[in-house]
Amino acid sequence: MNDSATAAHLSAKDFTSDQEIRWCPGCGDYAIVKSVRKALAEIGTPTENVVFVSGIGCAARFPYYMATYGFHTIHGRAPAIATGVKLANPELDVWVVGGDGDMLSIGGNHTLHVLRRNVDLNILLFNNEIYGLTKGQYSPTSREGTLSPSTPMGSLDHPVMATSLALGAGARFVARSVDTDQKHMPKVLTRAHDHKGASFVEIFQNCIVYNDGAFSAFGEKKTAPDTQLHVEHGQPLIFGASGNKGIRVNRDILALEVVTVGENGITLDDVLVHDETNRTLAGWLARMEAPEFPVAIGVLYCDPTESYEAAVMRQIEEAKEKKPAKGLNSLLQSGHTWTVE
Amino acid sequence: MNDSATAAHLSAKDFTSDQEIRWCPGCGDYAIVKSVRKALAEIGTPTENVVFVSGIGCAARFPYYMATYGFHTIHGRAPAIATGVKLANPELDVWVVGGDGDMLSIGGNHTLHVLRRNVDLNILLFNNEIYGLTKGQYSPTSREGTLSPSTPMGSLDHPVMATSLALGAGARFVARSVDTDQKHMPKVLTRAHDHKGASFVEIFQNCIVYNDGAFSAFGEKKTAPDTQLHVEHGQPLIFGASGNKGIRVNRDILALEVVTVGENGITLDDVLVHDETNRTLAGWLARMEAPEFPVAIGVLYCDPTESYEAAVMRQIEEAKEKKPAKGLNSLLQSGHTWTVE
Amino acid sequence: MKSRPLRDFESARHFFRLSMESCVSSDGNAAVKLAEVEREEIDAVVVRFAGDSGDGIQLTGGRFAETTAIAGQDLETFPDFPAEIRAPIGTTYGVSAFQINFGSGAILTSGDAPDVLVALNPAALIVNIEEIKPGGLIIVDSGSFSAKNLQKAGYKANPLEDGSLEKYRIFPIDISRLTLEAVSGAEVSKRDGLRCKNMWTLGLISWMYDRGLTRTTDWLDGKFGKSIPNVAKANIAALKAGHAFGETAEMPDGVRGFTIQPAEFEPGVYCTVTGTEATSWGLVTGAQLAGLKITMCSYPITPASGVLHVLARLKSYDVTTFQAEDEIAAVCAAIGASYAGALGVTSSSGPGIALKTEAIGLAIATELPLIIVNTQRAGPSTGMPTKTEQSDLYLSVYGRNADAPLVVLAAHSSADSFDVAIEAVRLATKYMTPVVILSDTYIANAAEPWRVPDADHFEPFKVEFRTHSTGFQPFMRDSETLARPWVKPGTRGLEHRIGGLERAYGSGNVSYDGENHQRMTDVRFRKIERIADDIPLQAMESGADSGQLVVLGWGSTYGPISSAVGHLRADGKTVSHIHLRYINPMPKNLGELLARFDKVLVPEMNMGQLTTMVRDRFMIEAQGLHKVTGKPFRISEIEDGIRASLEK
Amino acid sequence: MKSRPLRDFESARHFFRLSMESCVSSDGNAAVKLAEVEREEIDAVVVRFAGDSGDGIQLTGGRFAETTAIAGQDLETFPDFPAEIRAPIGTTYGVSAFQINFGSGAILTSGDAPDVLVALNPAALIVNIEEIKPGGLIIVDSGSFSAKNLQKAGYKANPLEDGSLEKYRIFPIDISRLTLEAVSGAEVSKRDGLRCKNMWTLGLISWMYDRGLTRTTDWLDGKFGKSIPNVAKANIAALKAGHAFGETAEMPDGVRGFTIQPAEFEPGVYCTVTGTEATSWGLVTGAQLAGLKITMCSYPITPASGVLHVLARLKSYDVTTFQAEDEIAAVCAAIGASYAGALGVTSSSGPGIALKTEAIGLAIATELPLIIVNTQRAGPSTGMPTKTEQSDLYLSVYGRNADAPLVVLAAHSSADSFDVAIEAVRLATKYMTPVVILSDTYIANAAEPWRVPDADHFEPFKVEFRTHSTGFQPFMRDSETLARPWVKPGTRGLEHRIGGLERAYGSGNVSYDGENHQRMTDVRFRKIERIADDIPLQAMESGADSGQLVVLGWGSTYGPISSAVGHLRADGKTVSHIHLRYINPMPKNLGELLARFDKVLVPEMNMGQLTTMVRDRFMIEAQGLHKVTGKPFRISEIEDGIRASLEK
Ligand SMILES: Cc1ncc(C[n+]2csc(CCOP(=O)(O)OP(=O)(O)O)c2C)c(N)n1
Ligand SMILES: Cc1ncc(C[n+]2csc(CCOP(=O)(O)OP(=O)(O)O)c2C)c(N)n1
Ligand code: SF4
Ligand code: SF4
Ligand SMILES: [Mg+2]
Ligand SMILES: [Mg+2]
Repeated sequence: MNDSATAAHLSAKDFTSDQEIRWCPGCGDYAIVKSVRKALAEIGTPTENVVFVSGIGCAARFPYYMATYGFHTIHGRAPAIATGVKLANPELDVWVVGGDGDMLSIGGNHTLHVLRRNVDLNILLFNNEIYGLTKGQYSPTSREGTLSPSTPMGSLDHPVMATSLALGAGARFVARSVDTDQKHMPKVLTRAHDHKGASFVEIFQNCIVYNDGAFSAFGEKKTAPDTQLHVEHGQPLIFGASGNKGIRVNRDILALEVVTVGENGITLDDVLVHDETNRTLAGWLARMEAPEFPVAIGVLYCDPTESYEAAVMRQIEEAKEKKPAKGLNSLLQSGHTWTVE
Repeated sequence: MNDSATAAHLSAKDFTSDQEIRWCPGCGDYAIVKSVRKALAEIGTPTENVVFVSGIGCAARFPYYMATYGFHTIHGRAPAIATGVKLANPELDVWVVGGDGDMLSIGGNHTLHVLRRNVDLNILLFNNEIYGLTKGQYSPTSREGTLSPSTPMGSLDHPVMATSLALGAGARFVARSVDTDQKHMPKVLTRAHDHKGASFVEIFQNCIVYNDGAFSAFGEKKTAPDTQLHVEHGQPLIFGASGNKGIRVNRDILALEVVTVGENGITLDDVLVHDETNRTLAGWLARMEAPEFPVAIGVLYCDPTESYEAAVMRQIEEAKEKKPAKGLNSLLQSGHTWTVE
Repeated sequence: MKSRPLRDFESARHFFRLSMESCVSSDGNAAVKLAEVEREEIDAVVVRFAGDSGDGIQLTGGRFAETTAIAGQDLETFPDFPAEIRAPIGTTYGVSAFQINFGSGAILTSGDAPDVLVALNPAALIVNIEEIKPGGLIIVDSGSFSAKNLQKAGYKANPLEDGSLEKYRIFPIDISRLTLEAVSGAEVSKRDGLRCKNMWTLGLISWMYDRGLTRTTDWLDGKFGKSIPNVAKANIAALKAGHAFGETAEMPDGVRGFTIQPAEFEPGVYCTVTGTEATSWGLVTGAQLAGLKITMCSYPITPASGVLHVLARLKSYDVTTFQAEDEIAAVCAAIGASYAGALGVTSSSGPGIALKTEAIGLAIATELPLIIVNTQRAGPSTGMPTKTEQSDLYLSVYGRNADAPLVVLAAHSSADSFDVAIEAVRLATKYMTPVVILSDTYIANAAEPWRVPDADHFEPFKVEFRTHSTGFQPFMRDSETLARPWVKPGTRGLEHRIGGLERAYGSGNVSYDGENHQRMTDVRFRKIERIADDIPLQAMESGADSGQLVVLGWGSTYGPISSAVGHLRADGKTVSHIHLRYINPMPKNLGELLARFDKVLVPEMNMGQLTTMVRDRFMIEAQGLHKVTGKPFRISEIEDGIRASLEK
Repeated sequence: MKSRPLRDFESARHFFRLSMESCVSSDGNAAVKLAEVEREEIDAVVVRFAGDSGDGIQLTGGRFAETTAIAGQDLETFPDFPAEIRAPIGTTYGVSAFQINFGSGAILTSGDAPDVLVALNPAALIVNIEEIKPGGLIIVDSGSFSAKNLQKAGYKANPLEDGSLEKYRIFPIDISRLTLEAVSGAEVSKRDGLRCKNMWTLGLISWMYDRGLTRTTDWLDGKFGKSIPNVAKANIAALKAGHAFGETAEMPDGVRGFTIQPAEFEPGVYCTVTGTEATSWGLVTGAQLAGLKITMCSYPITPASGVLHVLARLKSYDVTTFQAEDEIAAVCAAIGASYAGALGVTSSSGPGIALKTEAIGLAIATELPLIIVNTQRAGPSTGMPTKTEQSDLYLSVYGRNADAPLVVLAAHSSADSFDVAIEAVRLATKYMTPVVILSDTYIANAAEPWRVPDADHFEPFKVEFRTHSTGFQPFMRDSETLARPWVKPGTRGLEHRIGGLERAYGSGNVSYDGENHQRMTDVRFRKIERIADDIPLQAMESGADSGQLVVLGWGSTYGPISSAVGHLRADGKTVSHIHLRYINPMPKNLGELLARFDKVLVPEMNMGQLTTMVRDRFMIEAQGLHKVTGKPFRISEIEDGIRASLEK
């Protein structure tokens, strides 16, 4: 549906609706909407062929701010509704937006099955590790011990790791970005769009009101070089302000570890090269946590296969070829009929 | 609650209710109920302290056949209901039983969250890769291409791997068994019981009516030695009728491979030793599929931590210590009060 | 001519699962000759086949129904499966039954008490005997009355011997042995041989009711002839042996051959049809009349799964089916499909419909078309999944958070489901609203003859998607229908956002304005109310349009009510019958019509749900007649109810 | 003495979030002296504070309410939050408001049109002005009326200058500047200084209504004194400055200090309480009276989350709270808890309650106690999450698959929620049934004074778990209550299985028997119906028990209906008022009572849901008065409705 004539002329503004944004001043969502508009302008699908589907939550207000088609649905169900959109019209570019509560708590099952089925949706999880819209209760991604109105003595559940879960569910495209990173995010979004099948993108998003600084361990501009690892297919897993830290496999314990190139005889050759088609590596990267590790950002995993709705359409075409419909009368008379005269 | 006086006397019969079993003749569920009764007799928790909670499906009929407390609930919700049971009375031994539809399709979200929270439940997934009770539609574990009433041209979704998903969700105990293996299953069940926290056991179960032979690639007695890998903590991953096949890591592609000890210079030392606390290894084992690999049976992963309801109770005790309740009147007058005289 | 009213052929009716070319009935005629001498002519008869789930009872019944239909008689069937997939052999809960009522007059129910019971084992006898007409004929396979089977069925003594069945005419035949003898020529195992018992029985019953065998032998040949010829041979041998037994064996008193005249059907092409099939075909027809593709999203549940199964085979008719991970995902995907411009359809039964309610609210709020098929079963909760009930009326009409009106239609029979499905599509797309179709276990599974309509004569109601952008507002309404425009994403210049937060009248932008909410709530009500102007006025099903008592029914009580009212009217009672298809909104004249009667009696397979609605809406003191046993009303139960009401 | 009826103190009432020792009011007295000279005495007044969400309006209102309560006046508050968490500054949708009605007579609503509006910015003015009484006093922060803010609010011209506010008495004060001046001594940034505007305002209003400041200064000291002493200092300075302004500045015409006599309260300990708090405390009290622990399982949703938050802090009172992954898990965990012998409680609002319906059916089928708190909000679908409505009555009474009766109670005010919660626990445990408690956004958030009851006087209703095994059957019933026994797993010898498939009467074993299903369905109905014998007969709220017109209300319409009926009765109209707590089953005498009136008027914040029930059950032509604007009825709207009905 990429109409190149118009594509050349699309700008972020073309994707900006007339609705005033209603997020809190300083919310990380502002930066995300900006990146998404920018990415869409670059991707160039005409606005009428783009649909944003969301659940409920602060994040889920997203569609209102895009000058595309949009459906702000109910809490947790966006992946299911988007599946229906895609089944009815596989030509549309369908984006799903939701928060950690929306997509991993009430909507966990739909997220899981949409990934497993590999429906061609671009799924953006705005993870602020909190329920924003309902005023700050802890969420499935909140750290243990989170103080919130429903957990005044601290939360007790172990948080779910979104990308780890996605890999476990069988996702074929898993990526990460950070709200503050306006340069990086559009690239990841473009990759997500280009991947035919379910693309799962976790975006760390700061909720300034209820969970300010949740990602300060790695999300701050100045410490980012030392705390984030930008992964790129075929490139060594190198990070650090001086570019000399790397990730390698400790083969004894079958796990990753941080090394410093140039120390203890470590050379660049010891550093693991990113292979985004390797599930094991993706799993390891997904589970690297600050402060012990840098947080992996970028496309952790990408291993395409036929998307669900494409297979569905293929099967329908096959059916039509093998047993073409011969009109309603033929359908209605396809049983054991007899005639009364 | 293990009452050792009675424990010594418990037999499988003590766990057998007076209800006639209503599964199809030849159904794999018969063997499972037998193993469970046997395991419970060995575990020795008195019948009154054992509760079976199930959803809906053929598998979910299970509680009726156990002379313990039992709750046959609604489709997909057994993990949630069992969580409530355990929160209200952590002393009970709570077992959750369900089919692949029950626990991975409609109930997928509850399964995921109960594993993440690590509620001390023994979760038995009877995976027959089909919807039995509703007459044979494909399920989330059915192989691609499954012909069923709802997929007359073959199913198109990629199946979910139950143990892989459980690991992704953060499960701390993941095991596998096969319905036909009466020797092995009670051992796995006992381990599951002993693990404090959520124990997830996938049991391959043959549905003789709608999916007969689904596991024949590895589930048949005579070929089992060559097609199953019984894993045991601290033991090398060796299998095969002649006990000379092993599993090792291919460090180039970060994946497992099958080797033959004694061939090509391979010795026992090359074979990986099972470490049930290693998540990566568990993930690899979970994903080994026939015929390329043997199917891993036994405790794939076990890495205990405090269970959810234990933490909840601990927090309540803390609250009671810090701010003991001083009776209802004190509660009712705990706000800003004033007196009218 | 018959005294009972002719069936109303205006309502479309119809078929069977296996495909077969249309043909003129010829099969029955051959048999007529043989029996001419001594056959007794009867008007109608009710036969129930019963046996173990493994005995092939449903197949036997289905085959017999087909030959009956082709012999030109009217009929209605009632398959009654056990809840267990395959219960252990010989148990009472493993008994499967199939009842057929057929005759030369209009047949509207599957019959009250069977005249004939065929019981292939003791369990089948003990489970069914209570319902057989006193004096009825009981054919039993005496060969299955072993001590073990008797015990499994719960018999202390052999009922064939202890005189406990005195009320009935018992005809014990060692069907097991006779079948094994018959199949001895075919090379089959004993087990496979015994499996032909049902064919032997079918042969005997075919003889009794004057049917030829060709159609069934052809069918057996077609089905097994190539792949397992010995099985085909065995089955055919058994079938013929049963038939021959009828012709040659000495029959006990009162057992003889019967003839039944063909019923008077209007000319046309016919087939027999279940509610499941008719609903599915109606949806496809409706979608084609609307010019839409169907996206049908569902999750299996008894007894609703059938619609998913039938539609899954109709891919060539622009039908996409999607088995979702649960009912919520199913309804949501259907809503997404409607949003994208297809006809979103979802289906389930009570527990699954309950799960869909939140999402249905979204479809109401965003005013998208959506078809929800509810095949009702007995509840609450899991209840009795294979048993029928009409107890989801409240759920359909009232079961959502907040003020959330939608359209509710009820099918009154298997064949009627076809028309109702088309009407549901018409209303959903014209008024941009969810529509609930109420069916039930009985309708879903029962088969009846249907005159296949000519699709070329259907009035199309093509959907006009909005495409021009001038003055476009997503919640601006058509002044007549009050429907908002339907826009396909992909349409240039009409990009817009909708959602479940209250929307401003016109623009659809999020609005928390109080007056706007009042206005939107009002217009959502009026839109649905106004549909009353677009549906037929309520007609009388039978009887005068005023008088002493009217029976108001809905759904599958149609058969028993029609018959009961017919009988009582023949008896001189002044009773009328109204049958409601439009539950919400109700036809405009309904209140006025009901008010013309002294009494309104509402038989329902629930505790009084329509009764509530009628009392509320029309302030008419409607009285309920409730039955919740998982089984349809008997005609006699309705008759008794009417009589009691008349006498009060 | 006042002409309006004294508040009915029989219903328990009560408090606030922050803990504070009980004390006798002394605070107000200090101020009285200062104002003695020129204060005007008034009976009651309605004040609305409005400003940006960041302006601390809710805090201001809360503090003012507390001092009002302590000054001994009756009051009712209505906080009105924006839907957005923190909307951009100056926008109309970011306006937060807090209304308080207080006086020396009984105060039953938060007031119709405010007498006084305090608007801290142009947006607050434009959003609220329409509702202010003509001639009302408008105090505005003129310092915030910058061109930018005027534009954000949508003003073309400055309303303070263009004469558009002629109808009102405008009192512009540059509160921004005065506040900054006041805080100059405390070392705070300009931003933090401006944040004290609300305290300045509170000071002024405190002066107007004769309040001392000590309690608030103490509170500020306690809250910020240690951690951020400069902030405490600034706030206190602003507060005092506002107060001093009142005393010293020249006031425009008609602006002066007022005194209000304390209301007549029965002696006792009092606190103010919101519905959220009262509900939570009532549940804890009920559980303790029943001798049970609470397991409260919920999922956050506006406006229902509060109950979870309050209970999460009451762990010492044997309360376990569990934030589940969704509403279905929440209700299921609550059911599991009840099964295990605790009191299972769940709570939500419309969309979440809709999701719970399938599971509630399981609790009905297995006959387990369960409390479901539904804090209603405007719908359908997501609707207007922060706005009030009473539109889940249908959902509560009818919203489940199949015939599935349960108990429905409605709280009529914040304080009443306490009694209703206790009663819910009593009925749920005595009858082994789910009970729905209907509250709404208004009740949940509004605060009113409550005489704290003495818990020692409560009648306990201790649950007797079944422990002896002789003759035990899980579905054998108590002959009086028809309740089945409640057994705690862990009880030796009583091991048994229950489930959602239909259960045999007595044994509870799975049964597909038709007669059994009828019997069980009947008994489920009778059990609930019979509760009518165990609840009080319906009493008149006011007026004669027969006559021309009765207003039948339920839930939070209590305040406006009581007031409206009071006014009209004072006016000589013969109008009565009945307020329903028991929605299902209804009190036994209700039908008879209603029938004694010529007309029954049912005001509801929905499209007529109780109206439907009353018409159906009693064949009484009840007329609805509907309002769905997300806001409570005004007294005048009910008065108009009554008048119109009387004249018809
Ligand atoms: C069925 C239902 N349950 C609950 C809610 C209340 N609710 C709205 S948003 C939300 C969670 C918000 O958290 P998240 O999804 O992380 O989004 P965020 O606001 O943090 O962006 C909840 C619980 C609802 N609207 N509907
Ligand atoms: C809410 C709801 N949806 C659907 C059903 C129908 N249903 C019953 S069991 C089942 C699936 C059975 O499959 P599985 O869980 O794998 O169990 P099995 O029968 O194979 O043991 C379904 C869809 C139901 N009872 N309730
Ligand atoms: S509450 Fe948090 S997530 Fe929501 S808009 Fe405000 S800052 Fe953003
Ligand atoms: S249908 Fe399959 S799973 Fe169910 S009882 Fe029969 S064999 Fe077992
Ligand atoms: Mg969040
Ligand atoms: Mg299964």
